[in-house]
Amino acid sequence: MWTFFHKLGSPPWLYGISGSILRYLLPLTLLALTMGVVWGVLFTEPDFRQGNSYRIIYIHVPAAVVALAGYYVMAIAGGISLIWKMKMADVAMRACAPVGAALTFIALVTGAIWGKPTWGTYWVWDARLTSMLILFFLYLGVVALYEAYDNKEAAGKACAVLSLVGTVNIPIIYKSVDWWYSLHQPASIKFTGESTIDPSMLYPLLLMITAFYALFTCLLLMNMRAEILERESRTKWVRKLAQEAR
Amino acid sequence: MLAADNLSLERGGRQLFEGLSFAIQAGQLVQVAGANGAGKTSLLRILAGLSRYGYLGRVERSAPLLYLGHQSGVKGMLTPRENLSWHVAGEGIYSDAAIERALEQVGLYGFEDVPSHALSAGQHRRVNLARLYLSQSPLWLLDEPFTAIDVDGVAALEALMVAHAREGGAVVLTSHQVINAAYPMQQLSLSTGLSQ
Amino acid sequence: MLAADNLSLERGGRQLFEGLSFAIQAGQLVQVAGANGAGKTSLLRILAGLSRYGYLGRVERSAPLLYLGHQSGVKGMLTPRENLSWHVAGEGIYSDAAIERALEQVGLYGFEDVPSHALSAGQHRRVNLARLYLSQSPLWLLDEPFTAIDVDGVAALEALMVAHAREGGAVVLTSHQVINAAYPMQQLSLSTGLSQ
Amino acid sequence: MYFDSFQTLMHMDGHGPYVWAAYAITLAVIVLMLLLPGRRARAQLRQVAGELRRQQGAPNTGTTEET
Amino acid sequence: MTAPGTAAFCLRLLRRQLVLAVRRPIEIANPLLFFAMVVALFPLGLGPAPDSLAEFAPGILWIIALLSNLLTSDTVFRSDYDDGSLEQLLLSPQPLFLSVLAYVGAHWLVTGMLLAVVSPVFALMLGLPGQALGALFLSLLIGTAVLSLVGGIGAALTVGLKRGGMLISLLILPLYMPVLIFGSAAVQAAVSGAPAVPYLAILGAMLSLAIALAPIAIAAGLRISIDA
Amino acid sequence: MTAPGTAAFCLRLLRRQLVLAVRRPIEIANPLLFFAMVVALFPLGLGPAPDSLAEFAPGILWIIALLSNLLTSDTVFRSDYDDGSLEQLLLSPQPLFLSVLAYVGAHWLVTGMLLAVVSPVFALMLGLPGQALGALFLSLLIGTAVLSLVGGIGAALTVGLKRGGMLISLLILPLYMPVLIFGSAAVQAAVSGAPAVPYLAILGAMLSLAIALAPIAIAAGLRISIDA
Ligand code: HEM
Ligand SMILES: Nc1ncnc2c1ncn2[C@@H]1O[C@H](COP(=O)(O)OP(=O)(O)OP(=O)(O)O)[C@@H](O)[C@H]1O
Ligand SMILES: Nc1ncnc2c1ncn2[C@@H]1O[C@H](COP(=O)(O)OP(=O)(O)OP(=O)(O)O)[C@@H](O)[C@H]1O
Ligand SMILES: [Mg+2]
Ligand SMILES: [Mg+2]
Repeated sequence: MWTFFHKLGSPPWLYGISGSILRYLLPLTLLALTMGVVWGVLFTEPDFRQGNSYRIIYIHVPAAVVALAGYYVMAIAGGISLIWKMKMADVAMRACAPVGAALTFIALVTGAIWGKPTWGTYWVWDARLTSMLILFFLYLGVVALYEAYDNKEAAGKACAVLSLVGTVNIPIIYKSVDWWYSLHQPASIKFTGESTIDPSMLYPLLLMITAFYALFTCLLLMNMRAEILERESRTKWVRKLAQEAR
Repeated sequence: MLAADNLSLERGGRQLFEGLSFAIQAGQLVQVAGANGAGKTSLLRILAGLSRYGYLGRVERSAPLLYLGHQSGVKGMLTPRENLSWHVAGEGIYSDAAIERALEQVGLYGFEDVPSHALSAGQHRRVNLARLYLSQSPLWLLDEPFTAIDVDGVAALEALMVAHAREGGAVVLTSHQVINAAYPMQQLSLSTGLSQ
Repeated sequence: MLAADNLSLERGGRQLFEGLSFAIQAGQLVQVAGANGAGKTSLLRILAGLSRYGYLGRVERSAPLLYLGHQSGVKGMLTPRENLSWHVAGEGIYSDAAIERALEQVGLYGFEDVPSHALSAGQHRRVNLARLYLSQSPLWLLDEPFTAIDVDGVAALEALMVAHAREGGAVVLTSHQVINAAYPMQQLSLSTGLSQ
Repeated sequence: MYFDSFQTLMHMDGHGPYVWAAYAITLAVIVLMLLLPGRRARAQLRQVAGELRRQQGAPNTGTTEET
Repeated sequence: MTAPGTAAFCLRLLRRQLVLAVRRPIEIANPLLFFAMVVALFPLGLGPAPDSLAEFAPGILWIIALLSNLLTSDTVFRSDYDDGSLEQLLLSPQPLFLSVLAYVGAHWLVTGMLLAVVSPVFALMLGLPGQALGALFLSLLIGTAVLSLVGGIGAALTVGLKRGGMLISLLILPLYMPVLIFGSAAVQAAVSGAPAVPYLAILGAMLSLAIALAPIAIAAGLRISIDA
Repeated sequence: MTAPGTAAFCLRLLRRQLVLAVRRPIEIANPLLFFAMVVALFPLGLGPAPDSLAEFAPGILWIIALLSNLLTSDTVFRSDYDDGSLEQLLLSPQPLFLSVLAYVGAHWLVTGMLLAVVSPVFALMLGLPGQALGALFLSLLIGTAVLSLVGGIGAALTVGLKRGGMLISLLILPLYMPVLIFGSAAVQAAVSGAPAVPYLAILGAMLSLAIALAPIAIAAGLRISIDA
């Protein structure tokens, strides 16, 4: 167990193992994504209320779910980096932020596009939408803070502090935004979640959610590899790698 | 009081020092030598514990220290007296009489209650140097303490450092001026370490 | 180039100088003498035309001047190259080649495109001193130009000032260091005026 | 297969533009995210390789390296 | 010299920060002036219909408080960083997470606390019913303290950056939003005759959490920043 | 060396100020994010009801413009004063009242102009009717330029003051009010279908006056400040 932890902290080992994981995981992910999309778009019946526009669900919901989960991954990595001073946790945390931001962006944009045919407007100040917007800002904050620091080691620590502070606040944010909504506005707009979802729609959705989790993992690993190379650019193993690459 | 073990630092793509080891004992007066950009300030900040990332090696401090950097840490909006009595370093709460004495010793007699922004460059730095008269910390890390100080002031400061070393303190300082202390000075070179 | 007639200044209830008259001609190298708080900076600012109220007497300037004060006027966010090419003093627009040469002459070769906040204290000041190599102004007013500069840098600066004086320029500077220029230096005392 | 022709697939009873815009944007973002890390890594390796070449070509010349 | 107790030291720091703030009165006055101007602007933007003004008064006052906090929190550590005092603070033998409370406290006293004290005047100008003044005052008093603490975290993380600029607002605004929601909800409740106490209690809980955790985050942030 | 024309010199100054403002790539996006977040605050404080939000939109956007101007205009000359660049500018052979235009212009470009350009997006998020977007954009564009110029006077007069700058900012602040009144009135008019042109014309007249007089006042203010 301890040696495994020790290895996790070793950049060359992580670089190597993530390379072999990606070699299998990435094609598998792309395959699952394609299958899910084809299944969802071509082979399911339209929703009885929303017609064909509901097909956005196959990207909207997975993106939203994984974007939320991604924040916890980031915060946990940040915590590990601060408490156990593990360099690679720093790297993982930094790699989470842009991926999470991208997924949040996808959820926001697809949701907004979906809103036009169903609600008649791209944007309403609804609790769920607002809290998603806040999540987007939280991710961007981490990215921006990291970029603003010259010393990348310090940048990692600063972002770790920020993401930990963010975790304390995330439940508060969600609770308060939910509450705000129910206080001020009669529920004029409802997600269609109440109509229990038909299995023929559920299975492709589950496939897509799994595929998005896998996609998140792939992107995380790829970003980590790039980050490792940048941080370790003066070590022997990277130099060797650079010479071999030519 | 202070031991540095195998310190290495790279900044902006240049290796400033590598494998630097030395120990500083009570009674030592050490001048860090080096041209502009050699890495003296960077070293002092590492020794003080202000820089914690980006260098290799270990530093051990076994005595309270007083660090004076390039920047003065003196607030222009406060008078010299206020600057000292509310100093953020929090080593101690000094009595008004002690502060007055220290200000007099750095030649600021009569300027105790002038806002510091109305002081000349040298007087401004002297407010900070007054802390040397007040402090009880045995280890002093001084980054170019003579900046903007006139000839008499430099002599007084040299005498103070010698007295501090005699009493069992230690001083590590950087300066581009030659120091004429009546005391054995040591040079710390960033490439070769401590030497007589 | 510069004539001061019967200058008197009082600051903070102290008479800093009174009835000070002198004239500075081409070829002169003048060091203003005085302890901390004597009024050297105040005098230089009056000579440069930055202080316009609160003193008595007249100053006549008959040549464009270059003034370098205690503060560096170098922006940490800009690189040395940008600092020089966008300098607010607006004396001239310097070619990139000229700027590169000047930066090399002050020992900043290789640091042209590093953000200035990542320079050491002495390197930071050198960015400003590079203006001396670029400027066409015959009259230089330099307030403690040697601050934070290492021994080699001081020597180079002294040589530059001598060369400038030889070419028909004039330099008025303050410094608490003794200047070893191979050129007749003059002392300007705030109480007694110009002397050899 | 729910749709009987390419036209109906594109049109989706008027919802086509929304659905396809959503899928297109998602595809674009995902492709971008897949490409960027690889580019970053390759650029870094190239830079390190360049540094090595420079060091081997001219040993111990300049005191400064480009960062 | 006497070794100072930590409490004595923090009080001294607080006094220092307050004196510094008071000697530059423009900085204290800016939020208040801003407050007054916005309160004057809203009737202009809305037309002087008193009903809708009163309805939105809680939100307006709360947003002003939040914005003036947001835009001044950058300065909490900035000048001390610039002149080297912050280095000295980090080297001090006193526990850093307590000293930073003095900084945050001073900031709160000259922004949030001051706004809370003058808010009843502006609230009456906007036509807020008298029964809600108490809730407004208390919610601002507690809520702005949370804002100052959270803003301090952002300030600590960005103070060493050469161009902190608006980055701090990106970092802390998301964290400000719950306070805004509960703060204006408290006043809204009081306006409509409902009890404001539950909302104030939630704000109080947030404050306890912030007092417990923010100083640690601020201290960590400063140690990182000084190294940036 | 070539002696620069005044125009060339001012362009260089403008470029310098802009580069200083946007040095880090992340900073370019930040003002936009800032606006987005502040716009998001208003629904949170005022409640998400689309009608009342739309009603408030002109006032809200104008408040944000005013705020970012009021709280940043102090910085126009501050950093140049602190690091000695301002002294150098005063000693420059170039006409000061033209150089200061570069400072004010850069400030306007990164605050007011940017806000004007992005304002339609946020106006739509707040539900402002489409027909008012043009008036909003133009009124912000012209109005914020006046704000920047007037703010520059205040900044020039107070930059050298160690204390007691409040009086001057009190004198400057009333000059902001007419801009706000006519600015939000222009948008309001457009919302209600009335022509906005008269209001915009008044703003334009204010701008001409400000461009003619403010640089002289700013130059005089700087000369006084550097001596303070
Ligand atoms: C910009 C606009 C939108 C945003 C930011 C957004 C955000 C979210 C988020 C955060 C989730 C939650 C995932 C979870 O609970 O784990 C979600 C789920 C969902 N959204 Fe959206 N959404 C938007 C618009 C829409 C629209 C217009 C529709 C359809 C009318 C929609 C339908 C759904 C459905 C059906 C789910 C599934 C999960 C559930 O029922 O709770 N969303 N969305
Ligand atoms: N924040 C920074 N980021 C990157 N490089 C830096 C930073 N600060 C300093 N450096 C670089 O580190 C080197 C050493 O700087 P340092 O300040 O330690 O020099 P120094 O010996 O104190 O010089 P001086 O005599 O001029 O004060 C310089 O080359 C400088 O360019
Ligand atoms: N803004 C000010 N307001 C009032 N008095 C001032 C102001 N600036 C300086 N003084 C006073 O004027 C005197 C001379 O200051 P000046 O800066 O000219 O001295 P200096 O000779 O340059 O000293 P140094 O060698 O320390 O730079 C000092 O006693 C100082 O207290
Ligand atoms: Mg140094
Ligand atoms: Mg001086």
